[in-house]
Amino acid sequence: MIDKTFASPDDALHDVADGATIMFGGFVSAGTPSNLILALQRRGTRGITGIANNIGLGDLLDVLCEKRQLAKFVATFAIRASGARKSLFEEQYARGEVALELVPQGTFVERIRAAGAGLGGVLTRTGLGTMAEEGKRIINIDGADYLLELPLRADFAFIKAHRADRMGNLAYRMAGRNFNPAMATAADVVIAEVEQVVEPGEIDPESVGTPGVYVDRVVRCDPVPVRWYG
Amino acid sequence: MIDKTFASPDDALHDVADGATIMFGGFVSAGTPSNLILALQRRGTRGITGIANNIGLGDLLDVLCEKRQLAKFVATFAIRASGARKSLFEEQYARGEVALELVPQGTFVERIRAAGAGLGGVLTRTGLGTMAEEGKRIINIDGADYLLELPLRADFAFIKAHRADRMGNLAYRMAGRNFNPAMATAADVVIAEVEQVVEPGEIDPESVGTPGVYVDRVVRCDPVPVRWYG
Amino acid sequence: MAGLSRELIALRVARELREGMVVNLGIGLPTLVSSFLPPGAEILLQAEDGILGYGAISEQDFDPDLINAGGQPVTLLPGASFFDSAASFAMIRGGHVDVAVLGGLEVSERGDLANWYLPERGGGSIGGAMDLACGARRVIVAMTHTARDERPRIRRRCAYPLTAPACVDLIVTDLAVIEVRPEGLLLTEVAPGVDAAFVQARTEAELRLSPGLRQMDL
Amino acid sequence: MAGLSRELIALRVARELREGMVVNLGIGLPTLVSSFLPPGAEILLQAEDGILGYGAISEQDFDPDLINAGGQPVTLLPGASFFDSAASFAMIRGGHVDVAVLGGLEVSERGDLANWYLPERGGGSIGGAMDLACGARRVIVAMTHTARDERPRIRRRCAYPLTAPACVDLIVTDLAVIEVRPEGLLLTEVAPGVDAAFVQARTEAELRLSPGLRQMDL
Repeated sequence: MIDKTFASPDDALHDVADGATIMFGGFVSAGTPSNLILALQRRGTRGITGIANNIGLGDLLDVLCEKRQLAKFVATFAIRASGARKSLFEEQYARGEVALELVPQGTFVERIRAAGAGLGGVLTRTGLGTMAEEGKRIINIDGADYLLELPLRADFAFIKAHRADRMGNLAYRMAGRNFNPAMATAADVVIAEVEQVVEPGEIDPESVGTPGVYVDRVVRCDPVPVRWYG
Repeated sequence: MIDKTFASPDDALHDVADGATIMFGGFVSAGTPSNLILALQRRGTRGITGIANNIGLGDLLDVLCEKRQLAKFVATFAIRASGARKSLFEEQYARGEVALELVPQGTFVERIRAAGAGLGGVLTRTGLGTMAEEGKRIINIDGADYLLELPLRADFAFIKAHRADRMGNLAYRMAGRNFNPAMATAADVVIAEVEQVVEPGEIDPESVGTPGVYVDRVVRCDPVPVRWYG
Repeated sequence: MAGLSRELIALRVARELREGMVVNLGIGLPTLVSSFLPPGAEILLQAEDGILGYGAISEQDFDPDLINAGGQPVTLLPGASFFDSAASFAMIRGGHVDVAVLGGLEVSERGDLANWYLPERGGGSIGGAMDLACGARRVIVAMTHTARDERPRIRRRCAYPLTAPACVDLIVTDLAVIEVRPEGLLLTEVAPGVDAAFVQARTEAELRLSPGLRQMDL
Repeated sequence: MAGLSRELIALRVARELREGMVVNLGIGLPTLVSSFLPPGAEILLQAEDGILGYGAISEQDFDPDLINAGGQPVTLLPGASFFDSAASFAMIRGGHVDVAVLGGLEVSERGDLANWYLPERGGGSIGGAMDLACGARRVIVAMTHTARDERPRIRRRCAYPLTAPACVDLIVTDLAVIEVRPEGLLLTEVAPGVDAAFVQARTEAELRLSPGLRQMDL
């Protein structure tokens, strides 16, 4: 019998080693794997390359800066131009203690999808004529230029869904989908935090957002309430 | 009030002109827009470039060959190597009366998705070292070769869903999804045949397979039973 | 003091929207547009995080999974749908969003937009801005006409790093409505209490005057 | 007459499958494998048309929306899911299918597969074959050892147009089980009543004999 459930977030992270590249699903408060992030903080893993849409915006990823667990981050939103109180990540970035690769959000998810779908890259107009094109190949197709953006994958993906079964099928809730389904396809080990574990068949086959084939570990947790206030 | 419903398939096809490029959703019997195909036959439109996964395999597309409405077809499955009774399409193809572009199925859907998603093309290993690479650019990325496959779009997409609302939101049923969601993103005019029209909000927002933004016309029809026997 | 409030800028932008349009509202001033939509018209608001058809911002019963791209709680209208980020940006980049309303730091006379990075603060983030600027069928920039230090934001060339070149179709500020045309910037409307010379004096780029130049109808 | 029936070829292929594997069965002979899955093991069958976790083929109550890639009606097992073709081929091409069992016209000594086009009939269709041959982690070809005219199907080079080069991992025929290794073809099992010389005589490519060569355990 296939059984991918783990007893705790800490158990599910047992083999996350220093230097790992880790994707984190979630968009601000929606679909964010907060329990897995807190377990990663407890674990103390260092030299992490993190990949997430945002850090320091109502997510808990900023806690990984408390003991400098991050070496690099790939994100679409990490540094604010406003005068708002700085996140720990922003402070460490300003001091040159952590590297940042800033990616347009559509390119970000499409690069992850490309890695999961076996594609060689993404050909997009987004970023042409901006700082985002620096160092990248431009390919002309029928007279129009496109940036070649490379697939983005990770050792681990930490994702969040609403419900799961022991076979790893996941059902999402509202805007909690966001980057979770794409990230589930693009990492060697995919760990899903969910609010409920149900029997196979209880998730309507029409409502499975991520088929079990993509998920390696499932852990049930009470959600951690998070929110961003501008 | 947004209202995309049309009274009949024939009304919904009122501006399909000779020479049109038309995508047809469906995989053999699943999710096939049979009523729209029959309306296209009645309309007598000629010089059509058709785009569909299959023709002559339990779908009704072969009826478009009865009065030679097809000039060209793009498909993954159209000509059988077996000694089975030939479809009209196979006969016309053998006589050189209709052109055929045969595409690997994954490349087929990814080219359609690329057109709908504003991408410049698809970089895939499928087809490398085969007849499918003829005439195509090969792009080397980090030491590996990829075929550059170009986006595929159409003037019209004829698709099939289970339920719709007047705003064009569509819900699919089981394997009736197949190419329909991708095709809905990649044509100038998208016409959906559905079994039921319901009020906005009756389709659970979690279960919308194609958001209304992609759909121009909705027509309710009793499904036409089709089946392929090997 | 001449010039529209932020709310009136949002109101003027809302006048550009029609029934059936799919509209993405950027963080900040553009978000205010949702309060001024033409009553009764079905306009579909798209949020990058995967919602089409959201409604008013509501502080009641905060649900972490039901937020707009700025993290604010929103309500749902009948006919709404959810989808993942790949589908959301396929929608944006594939030309299926009719209008994107974006904030701006600078717009150039050929419609280049800079709105993501402030060199003097050494900060900025891209989010969905580059995708929206490239992918939406029509890009409306809503911003104050000048920066806090009175430096014009509408310039011959942008000094700040670009979000996308030649992407802006319409600029709505506290002082004016300006169309970006192939031949340059066209001043079509001025705010109440303001004339064309007043606007030009606060604009680095050269403005041509529309033959139909008029005061904004608010 | 020596050699396995089609059902026994399918049975032998099924012995390669383990609990938890995601398996795609091609049209024709490979479809028969679904009848011989190890009892009690949860093996997830994937169909290109957008199903993971289908079960037996069932002719009762034909539902046009519940078919495998060959158009045959199937049942669903608990834990099944549906998805569209883009997701289905992302699964196949992204290396998420553990095993693809494909029919074959010819296999070369370096594992090239030809299975989609018969020049003498001037016909053939690609379907999902090229994607499965390229994308599945392990490709098993199930076919008769020789064609109807007794021409060997396992050859030094394929004469027919390729489905994909160097993609086959294992060949299961009515006469033998053969592994495709970097150094060439390795005969590991022979059918009951058949020996290595018998197999080699019906194989154009050179077979190396496995030190553990044995009769198939059926």
